[in-house]
Amino acid sequence: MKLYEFEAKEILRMYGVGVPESILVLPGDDVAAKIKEAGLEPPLVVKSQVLVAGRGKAGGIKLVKTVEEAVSVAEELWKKPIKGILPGALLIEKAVPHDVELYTSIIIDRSERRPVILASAFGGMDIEEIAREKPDSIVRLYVDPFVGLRGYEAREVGKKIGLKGKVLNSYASFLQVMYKVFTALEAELVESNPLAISGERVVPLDARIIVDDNSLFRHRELLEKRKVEQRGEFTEWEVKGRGQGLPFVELDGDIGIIGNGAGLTMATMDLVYHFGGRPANFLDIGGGARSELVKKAVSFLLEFPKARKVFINVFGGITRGDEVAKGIVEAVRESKAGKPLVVRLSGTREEEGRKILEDAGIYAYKDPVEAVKKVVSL
Amino acid sequence: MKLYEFEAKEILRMYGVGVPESILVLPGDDVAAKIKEAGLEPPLVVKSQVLVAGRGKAGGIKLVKTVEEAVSVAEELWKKPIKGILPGALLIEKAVPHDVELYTSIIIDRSERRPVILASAFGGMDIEEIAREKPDSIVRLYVDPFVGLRGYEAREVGKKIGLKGKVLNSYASFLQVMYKVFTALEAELVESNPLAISGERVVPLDARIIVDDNSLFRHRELLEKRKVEQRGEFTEWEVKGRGQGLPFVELDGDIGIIGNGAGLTMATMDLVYHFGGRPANFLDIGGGARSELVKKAVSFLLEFPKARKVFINVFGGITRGDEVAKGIVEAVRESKAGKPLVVRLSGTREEEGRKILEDAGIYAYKDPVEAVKKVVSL
Amino acid sequence: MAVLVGSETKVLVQGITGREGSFHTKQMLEYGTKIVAGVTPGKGGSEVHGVPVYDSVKEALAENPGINTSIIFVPAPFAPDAVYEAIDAGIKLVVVITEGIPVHDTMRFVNYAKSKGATIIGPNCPGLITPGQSKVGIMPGHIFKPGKVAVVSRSGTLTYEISYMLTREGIGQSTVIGIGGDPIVGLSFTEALKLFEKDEETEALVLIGEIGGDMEERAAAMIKRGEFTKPVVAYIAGRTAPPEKRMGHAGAIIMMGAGTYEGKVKALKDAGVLVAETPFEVPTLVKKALEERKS
Amino acid sequence: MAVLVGSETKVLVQGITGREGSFHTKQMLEYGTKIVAGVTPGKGGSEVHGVPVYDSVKEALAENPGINTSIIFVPAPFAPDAVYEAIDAGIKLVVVITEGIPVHDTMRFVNYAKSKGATIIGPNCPGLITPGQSKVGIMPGHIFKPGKVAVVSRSGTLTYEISYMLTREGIGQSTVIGIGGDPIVGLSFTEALKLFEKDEETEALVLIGEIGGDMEERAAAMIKRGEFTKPVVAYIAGRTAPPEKRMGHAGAIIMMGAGTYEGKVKALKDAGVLVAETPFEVPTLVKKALEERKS
Repeated sequence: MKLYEFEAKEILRMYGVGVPESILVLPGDDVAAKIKEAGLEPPLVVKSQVLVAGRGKAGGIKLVKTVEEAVSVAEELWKKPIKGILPGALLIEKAVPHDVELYTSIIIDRSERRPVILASAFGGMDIEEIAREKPDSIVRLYVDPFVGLRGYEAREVGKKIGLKGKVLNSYASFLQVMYKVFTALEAELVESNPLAISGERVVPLDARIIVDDNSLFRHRELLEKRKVEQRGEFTEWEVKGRGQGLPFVELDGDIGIIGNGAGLTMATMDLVYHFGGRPANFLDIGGGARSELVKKAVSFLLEFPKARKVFINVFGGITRGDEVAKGIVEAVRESKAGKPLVVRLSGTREEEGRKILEDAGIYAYKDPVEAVKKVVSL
Repeated sequence: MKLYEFEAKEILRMYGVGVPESILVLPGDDVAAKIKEAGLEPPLVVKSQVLVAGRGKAGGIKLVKTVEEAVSVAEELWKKPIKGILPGALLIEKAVPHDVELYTSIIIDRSERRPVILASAFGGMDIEEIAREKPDSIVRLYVDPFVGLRGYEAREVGKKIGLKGKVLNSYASFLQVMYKVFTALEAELVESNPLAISGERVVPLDARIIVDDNSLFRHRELLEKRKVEQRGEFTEWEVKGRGQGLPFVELDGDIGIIGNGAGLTMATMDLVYHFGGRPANFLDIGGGARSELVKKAVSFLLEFPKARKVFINVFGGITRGDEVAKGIVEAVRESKAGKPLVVRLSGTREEEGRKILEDAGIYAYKDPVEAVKKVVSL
Repeated sequence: MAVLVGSETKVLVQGITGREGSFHTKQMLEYGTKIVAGVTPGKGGSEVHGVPVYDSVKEALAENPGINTSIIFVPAPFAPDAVYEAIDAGIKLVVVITEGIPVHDTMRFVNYAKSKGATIIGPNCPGLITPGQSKVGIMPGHIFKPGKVAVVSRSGTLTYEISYMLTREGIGQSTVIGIGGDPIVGLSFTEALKLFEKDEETEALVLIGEIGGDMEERAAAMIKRGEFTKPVVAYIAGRTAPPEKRMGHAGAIIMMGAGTYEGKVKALKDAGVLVAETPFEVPTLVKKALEERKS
Repeated sequence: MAVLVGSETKVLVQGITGREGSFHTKQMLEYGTKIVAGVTPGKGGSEVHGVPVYDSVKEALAENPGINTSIIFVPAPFAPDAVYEAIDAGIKLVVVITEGIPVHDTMRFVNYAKSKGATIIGPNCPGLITPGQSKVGIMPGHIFKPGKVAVVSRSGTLTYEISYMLTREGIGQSTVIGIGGDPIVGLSFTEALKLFEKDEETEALVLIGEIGGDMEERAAAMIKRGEFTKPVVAYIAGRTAPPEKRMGHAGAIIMMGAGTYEGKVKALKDAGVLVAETPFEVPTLVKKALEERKS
């Protein structure tokens, strides 16, 4: 779950970080009144709250010198899609005078199986850009997950990106808070970029947090407290899919794709491309799907307008062929879409599944290549 | 810092434990109205909120069958001192029907340097009593502080005290919450005794938490949220002393005692006893005391009415003789009590201190035995 | 004896009374796997398909001291505790089938396992099989056959797909390991390669990767350094997946510029690995590799 | 060379620029202790009494590789981090003077130190001294003299008191260790006894205990088992302290029925230890014990 900038900053504030003073503007709010009520003095920064990266370059962040300007910029940003997506809210905050912008993030390093801190004296750019343009500036520190980030280690990172004296201590404290948030929220990413040096303090001008979806059952408050409807990351149909618990990703083609297992589903997409087709989506029913889930997924694609035809590729392990077949048959029976459907079925309870499908007049391929060629040709 | 039962239960509730429904009654509250407002149905238990152990036996816990009875018992308990101390509040909670009472606590084992869980199927008694009467019933489990309490370990403890099936799982979950509280609050003790088995659930009928005073700087909320003034643990003069930051313990004799270091101060008390005197208190100025602290401590004892005379025994290490001497001289200069004062001074900056004292007309002994004999004889 | 599992493997099933645990216990027993005990807290004393059930791993081990492997079907919120229970009881191979375990939990138990000398396979994996000897996982047993080609894969169903093709082409497998699709797994490609390098029965290896992470790149580097000397055929899924979109529950998300399809394929090719364009080329390339090795 | 510290000891002072750190650096230097470096984050580059100050332990060690001991004067909220910094840099003896460290912190760093093979003295302790060679602590140096009697104590000022009496009676000390008054300390009585058992210069030992905990009882059991064979004289403070009242900041609180004065004295006497009724009997008993040993 990606958190909005304003949510991430609220969390940092809870942990004692001095984030810039700000107000959150929701659709329909009177911007001028809210600014005055909060006593926010220009210059201000008006920021589009979307969950896609590269917001600054796409014109989603504007510096304004007066309240009037803030109002007109807000009107403009409400209407301005960032990478195709409109903002869920606007954050208006006091501009922080500063000269230096740092980069700092904490992620999990998959190979080392430990949290790693990435820091650079060159903030404001993406980490990819920094890695390209100033690769030597990136300081890495691996953290022992049973021990946590030590104060002296945080100071070491700060020192290596060139900080000294009181700013160094301020940076080290901030980094320790970032680490606390990282573990408390079970985050995949905690990032501040740019992180400004303002006088003797460090101030996060931006903040990003991605919480591990698998851990959300322990962090219900994040969903419950959400003031803004989930958008700015997903398309209309992706939001619909997620609402039904389907990990559905929309793509540009016309062949609806269902697979079991992310690897097989991706390989199916690759194969469709290989034979000249274009997938309309990615939809992985995972391991051990029961007929209800299969039915839900098939019905969803039968409704999904971009998918002119639907391809189902299942190789059963923990997933059983009979459950898959039952789900398909029920979905088709209840649908009025009349879209062409190609099924390929192998593995656990393959024969039972094949029988169920054939009884309902649906042919099930054994060979995926044949099946893919068929669906592309339709 | 000892927490009141109601505070401990509030914390357990925050962590998801089903504690008995209850209301807190403060001085001046209308008990009947509060019970009705909360919709609490008798039978109820009215419990004196004091911070001393052995409250049940001292008559501080009463079962009542009607609201009227609750009102009259409350009136009685307000006036009933428990081990010399009046309650800070009353807790009135729904009686929980149960047959079995367990004992469970978590403390730090000093020798093993790890948290240890103590559990017994025989609750309701003190752990000392259990240790005396049912020593074999006590189950001990040491916890690795870097790893925490595992679920399977919690189940193992429950199984060893004879629990099975759903009660076992309920007990294991409760024990894991206790451990979470233990670490989150940096507690010295988390205890539930009795912990009742009610149907398939375990319900803490009582709960005690002692938070490490040294960690309170990280747990200010405990002090800030406290609804009840600190009493029920300390005498009037102990509260005064603590208010001034002095670790003052009141005793029964007439010789006021100040020492530096708990060991030396206790040894001084022991020596006073040995030579036939009786200490009026324990007051340790600790290591590295500066003159302001010494002055505060001496002034405090000069005012403390039980102390007919005052004995100061300092052997300087990190504490410096000159600082001690300055503090004594200033305290005596400003005091009108005119109590006899005996000082013994050795160690770091002994000569400088001795000189300051002698300039003010105060003799400083070198030999503590001589000094003790002197103060006892006065 | 191939790697990690074989005829000596004696298995404990944690979460044996659940739907998946019970179903796959039956499947594994039918395959010939030696399943000697199961654990479900609170259900001790019962039986599942003739396998005795205990309340705790300690009790299961006390009665069945030969247990050397555990397979875990416990739901995600409780799975980490089951892993710790297995490791603390001294079991040295723990196969975690469970999907949806929080990554911070996995990070901790994988590090803990390493400190105790235990190997974790998974989580979110199909398990592993040494065909004809022991299946400790949820893969359909009939699609494998004993042989000399190792398969190591991040994807469950793709493993089946490709192994089945190998089998149909007459190419048997030494050991097939589904290492799991989560961002952090207990056994990485490089660690698996180390095991197969030492295994005399393995003559070639099929590596099935995905976009995201840098496990394939690390395996490529290891091969390039000459630390894995047998022929390798690779297939990488996700060539056509858009960047920064997460594909299902998988670890397949391309972040921070690392882990692209192109990057992985380049690294593997540079190390001399034969890279298949589609899964269906794999058997052909394996045959080619084995022939080259012989000549 | 007595135990733990001696003429080879090279000391780093963490928190050297603070009031206590600076004062006791001077005192230790005057005693002859080899203090080679100090650390205060943010104050690197300065000097305290001629000792160079660094920003981090790592930097101090890079410039002064001979450092083998650290003494910590850092305030309680930051002291644990200073301990970890010292241990992680490879220092094997860390003396923690700081008072008021939360006990959960101490529990963790003491366990961590053990796992890394480092010894912690303290916290909340006066440090340790091998008279005439090295003083790593805050005790007044002039009250000690070199000799053959070890002193190990939970109480700072009582240590001074009793050592000074020994000195005045002509009984010198091998090494004097104030192990600290907190509920959890890095070096326990039994661990200290193990060190002194092996030390050839030590002929007898004075143990200064307090009510609370069971460290004295454990030392008694060890002596009874014959694992410490030299004569022991003990004094236990707190005979007249009321139970369940906490005496100052000390670990002296009698809880759960363990750690009473009577229990400790009985255990020690049962083990053949001479127990002094007041601190002032200690020198007499030590003389007696040494004479008995000779005969």
